Amino acid sequence: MNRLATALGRLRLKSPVTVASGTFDTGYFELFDQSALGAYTTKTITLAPKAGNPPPRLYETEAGLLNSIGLQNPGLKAWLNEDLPLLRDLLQIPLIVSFSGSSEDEFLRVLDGLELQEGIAGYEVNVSCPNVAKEGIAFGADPDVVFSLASSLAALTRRELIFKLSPNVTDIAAIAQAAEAGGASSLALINTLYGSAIDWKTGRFRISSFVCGYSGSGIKPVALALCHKVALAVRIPILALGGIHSWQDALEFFWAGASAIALGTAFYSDPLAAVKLRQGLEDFLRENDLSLRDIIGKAR
Amino acid sequence: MNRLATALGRLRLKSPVTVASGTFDTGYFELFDQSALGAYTTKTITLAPKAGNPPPRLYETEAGLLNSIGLQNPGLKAWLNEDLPLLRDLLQIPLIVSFSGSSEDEFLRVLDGLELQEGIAGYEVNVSCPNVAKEGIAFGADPDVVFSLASSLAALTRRELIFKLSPNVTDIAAIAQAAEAGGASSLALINTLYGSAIDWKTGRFRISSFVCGYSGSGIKPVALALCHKVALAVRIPILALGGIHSWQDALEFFWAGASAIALGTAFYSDPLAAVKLRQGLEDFLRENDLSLRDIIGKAR
Amino acid sequence: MPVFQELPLLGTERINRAYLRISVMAPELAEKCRPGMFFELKAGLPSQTRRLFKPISVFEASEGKISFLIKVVGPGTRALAELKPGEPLLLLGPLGNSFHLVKGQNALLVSGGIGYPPLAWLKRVLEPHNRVILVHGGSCAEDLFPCDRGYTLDGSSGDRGLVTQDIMDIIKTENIDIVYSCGPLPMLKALQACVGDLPHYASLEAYMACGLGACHGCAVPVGEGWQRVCKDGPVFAASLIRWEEL
Amino acid sequence: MPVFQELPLLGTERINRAYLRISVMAPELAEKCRPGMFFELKAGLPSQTRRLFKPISVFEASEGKISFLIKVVGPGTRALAELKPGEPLLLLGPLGNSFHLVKGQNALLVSGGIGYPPLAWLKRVLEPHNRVILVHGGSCAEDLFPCDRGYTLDGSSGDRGLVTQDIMDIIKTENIDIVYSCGPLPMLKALQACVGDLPHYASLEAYMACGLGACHGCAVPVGEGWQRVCKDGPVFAASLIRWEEL
Ligand SMILES: Cc1cc2nc3c(=O)[nH]c(=O)nc-3n(C[C@H](O)[C@H](O)[C@H](O)COP(=O)(O)OP(=O)(O)OC[C@H]3O[C@@H](n4cnc5c(N)ncnc54)[C@H](O)[C@@H]3O)c2cc1C
Ligand SMILES: Cc1cc2nc3c(=O)[nH]c(=O)nc-3n(C[C@H](O)[C@H](O)[C@H](O)COP(=O)(O)OP(=O)(O)OC[C@H]3O[C@@H](n4cnc5c(N)ncnc54)[C@H](O)[C@@H]3O)c2cc1C
Ligand SMILES: Cc1cc2nc3c(=O)[nH]c(=O)nc-3n(C[C@H](O)[C@H](O)[C@H](O)COP(=O)(O)O)c2cc1C
Ligand SMILES: Cc1cc2nc3c(=O)[nH]c(=O)nc-3n(C[C@H](O)[C@H](O)[C@H](O)COP(=O)(O)O)c2cc1C
Ligand code: FES
Ligand code: FES
Repeated sequence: MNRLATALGRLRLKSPVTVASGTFDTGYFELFDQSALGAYTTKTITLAPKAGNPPPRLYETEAGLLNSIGLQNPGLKAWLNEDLPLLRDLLQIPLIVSFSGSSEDEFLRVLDGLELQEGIAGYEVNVSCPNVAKEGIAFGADPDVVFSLASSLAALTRRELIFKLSPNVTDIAAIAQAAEAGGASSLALINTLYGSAIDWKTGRFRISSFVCGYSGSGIKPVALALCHKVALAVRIPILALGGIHSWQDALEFFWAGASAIALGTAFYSDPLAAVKLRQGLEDFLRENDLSLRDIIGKAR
Repeated sequence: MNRLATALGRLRLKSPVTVASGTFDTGYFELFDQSALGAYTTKTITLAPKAGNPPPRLYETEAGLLNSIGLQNPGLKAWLNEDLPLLRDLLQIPLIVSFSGSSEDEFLRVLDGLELQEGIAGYEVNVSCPNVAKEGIAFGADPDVVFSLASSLAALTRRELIFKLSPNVTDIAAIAQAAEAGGASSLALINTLYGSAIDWKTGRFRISSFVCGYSGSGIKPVALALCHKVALAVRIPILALGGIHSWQDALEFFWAGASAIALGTAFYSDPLAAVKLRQGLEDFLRENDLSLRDIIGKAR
Repeated sequence: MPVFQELPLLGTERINRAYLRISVMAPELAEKCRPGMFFELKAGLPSQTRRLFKPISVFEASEGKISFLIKVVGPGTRALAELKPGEPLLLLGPLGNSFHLVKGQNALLVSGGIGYPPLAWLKRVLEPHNRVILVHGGSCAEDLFPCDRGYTLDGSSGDRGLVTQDIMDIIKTENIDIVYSCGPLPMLKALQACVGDLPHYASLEAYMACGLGACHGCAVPVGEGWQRVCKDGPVFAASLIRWEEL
Repeated sequence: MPVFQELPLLGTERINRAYLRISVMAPELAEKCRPGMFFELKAGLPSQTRRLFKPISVFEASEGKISFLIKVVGPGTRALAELKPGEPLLLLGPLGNSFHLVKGQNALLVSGGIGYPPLAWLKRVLEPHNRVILVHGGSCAEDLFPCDRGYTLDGSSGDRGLVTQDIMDIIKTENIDIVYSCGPLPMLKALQACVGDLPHYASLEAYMACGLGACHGCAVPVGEGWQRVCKDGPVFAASLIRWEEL
């Protein structure tokens, strides 16, 4: 019996541990076996290539990480031709492709391109990246826009359709409900919070863009609160992330209503975080004779 | 020359260091002299007494503090009769009264009552407390409501009128502009972020209310980003807070555009945080032959 | 009036496995301590810079020395256990009220877990003028400390069971006039149910931030509204506590 | 192929005031190291549990031992300085590419600040087959290490001034064929301006998170887009770097 088995909508996962878009690549499989993971999520891709933001792009704060990568990616075409074949060869776990766009049309064209390819199990629709002027947050903050986008995308695919939400909104539950109503089959949350850091000696911003994305342990309480809020508001499953490092962290999110979790910043303080988390979770469940589904959403 | 002199609208402050509403009371003056502070801000009061939320009300996370006090306060009448006289006797620094309400009318009635009293230098209008069902956030999230409230309050007072904003909104700059347009003479930000914690063993929420307020060092990057955003959007001064502990932290906020700062959670890890912060700031400015106004808003 | 000080740790001693006893030399502070009072403590280590102080009862204050008996349960108490003699201990206190002292009475002291330290000291203070019985309970032998009657959940030491199970008997046979207690809420609740109309002073626990009455974080249902454990307590007349809300 | 390991610290040695030299015994890893490569390092201390690894160049890898020369500048490097022999050092590596090695040439090595370690090792590797001159600069005597010509900003040791000030001369008089460099960006930029068309390999610095090429956080303007210092570098042909954007 696999106590760790879970599902994200149409996607059955052997492990509830996945990776946060943009934080991970297959290089880590030189350090641990991919079977620790339930799925592999790519960095966000866009229709046209994106150069990304100028350096410096990273800064470590007291309790987390600031980044401003700016969605650097080779664009759909290069990704399909260069990256996808390699991933298809390498992966024995479901492949989830994260993508974004600056208009509904752009999202649809990316999806069209991806639908023609085999070996993709699902999509993570990034309507929440805070780094880019036109993309992402403009979409993620308006329930009507999210509903419309979800409807259009859902009509075109039978693959798992995850909407990834931003925490930087007044009412994340309303956005979540709009995505669900439109046809998203699961939700990922949260993307990074707004964050910034300044060199107190000189007044220089630590990162080239003033406002960047904040991730890591400092955002865990926020991610957990929003996970619980959304869990109360929708019926579709939640892929929770934001500051998760340990199996104890993961348990908090399962209690709060998550069906699976993802690690991002955690890899940078422990490259084996996913393996340890999976093992710790399995041990906990075995010792208490529980399955994951016994605790999902059972916080009180 | 006082390098630390600053102003919040109509209020001249000898020290830019103040205290976060609800976190501090005069008991601390048994530990340090009030002259370290530029002003004293009360816990938020409301028209009617409020019992507050059931225990447990606090939980320490990896990088901050969760609280759900629920605006416990004795109500305007008892506060005027019991607390205000004591504060008037004790304080040699400006007194700022924080208040909230569940309707515009309630805010106005509290202001009316306070306007009749001497010894009050300014108001902090709390439209941002996330703990209470009806109060606070309902107001803080809607620019139109904030504009209307600010206009009504500004018409009734010549005292410093600070609007305290919530970070849990899509566009804090729009709310800030609404407060400014209505007549707020300065802004305080940020109040607590949404946060939560769960006992991973049992699934019990660590605090009686599921979603509570998250403060402390983990929220500093968010507070700084929002301070900078708002500084670019308004002309009125900013009182910055959120995770500030050290004088280096404070400097980051001055560079980002704050005219003064407040300490809250910092007192719970160092009761002398305000004294040390003020001293560190003064030393830094003297060594670099700078005044506070030379750096406010000069981040680049 | 509480004081904030940084003092070198005098000594540290492991007791059983999960407990430690630490002490500082502080004659002026020691003078002000009474049984029931507590300090907000923090280890002066870099890892604790941004962390909260933790409330810890005075276990003994005599001959200028203050000592604490601490159970290691989380990051704050773990850091206290790591502190070596000579390293700085940060203290804010003494805080809170203290137990009402009586004379010529039969006093029953009931403690559970880390509720032991204040009652152990109270016992020594009451003993010259009263007949005192201290019963103490824990989950296993590790949690037991010198007392007149000990209980453990697993029966590994003392009697097996709850510290409250024989209270009715003891009150009757020992002719108890007054009860003092400190321990986890369920224990105190069960105790109050046994105690009936006897005077009963209970020391309550609560998660704390400021320790000074400023933050209202440590509220407990006492009297008509909420009282702060740090400032209005930690000792409350049990009859005023709204037990049903705990 | 990088490896992730936890190894007991072999030794630690303070050098000047702000630097330390640490080493581990790791024969298999040492085999794989080449001058220019680096490791992501972290002290295995509780305070570092949630913190990032920090990129540190290999200072020497020989006889199964790998050593690092580290300047203490912030929390990560401070924790490395606190680590005692026998305590765990976490290593991810070796990472990155290495300097292109030549034979029978006059090589000029220019380092600034913490750019010294990889060039010091490169010097020892090149010397049997080339004529090698290492010039090194820092802000004060503290920052100077054994080299052929040293510069300090305050003149407290070596020549007063910038490490780049005499480069034109040196290139001419010493008949330099190839330049290698590592140091802060302004220094590298000034150097490239002097070097002209000579082959020049520069090792760049960048703030890093993953160290494996996954996060794109360490991007620098090289070639047409951005290259990752951790995976595509840290050594780049200087002619391909878009210096004006740095
Ligand atoms: C007035 C008072 C006197 C006390 N005296 C002593 C004493 O003499 N010796 C002693 O060992 N302990 C005493 N305690 C309890 C002690 O304060 C907690 O064990 C300590 O705060 C735990 O801190 P931590 O950082 O190690 O663990 P945390 O991470 O803060 O908590 C670990 C676990 O303990 C629970 N917990 C934490 N603090 C409290 C609390 N105050 N009440 C109830 N549960 C809590 C948490 O919910 C969590 O499950 C006293 C508490 C109070 C209020
Ligand atoms: C490939 C490579 C090799 C390196 N080799 C060495 C070495 O052999 N010895 C050595 O002492 N240092 C080396 N460094 C630099 C070292 O990585 C940083 O000093 C270290 O990351 C600082 O970490 P911290 O936590 O102590 O300070 P932080 O808090 O991270 O930073 C302190 C200050 O240093 C700046 N800083 C931090 N990291 C970098 C960086 N990577 N590049 C530029 N500025 C930075 C920050 O902006 C800040 O002002 C190397 C860096 C790279 C990229
Ligand atoms: C370096 C970095 C790059 C990221 N890139 C992306 C991205 O391309 N697309 C996306 O949806 N989220 C991106 N994120 C956000 C993460 O997927 C994740 O939502 C966030 O970091 C919170 O999780 P964590 O605290 O576990 O890292 C990125 C985060 C980091 C730190
Ligand atoms: C225990 C506690 C009580 C608080 N009560 C209030 C309050 O009554 N009114 C208010 O406007 N903010 C209240 N706050 C929010 C603080 O004023 C402040 O905005 C927030 O804590 C962020 O600052 P900090 O990280 O420095 O604590 C409270 C915060 C805490 C921790
Ligand atoms: S702990 Fe702050 S009021 Fe008691
Ligand atoms: S540090 Fe992550 S790509 Fe280089």
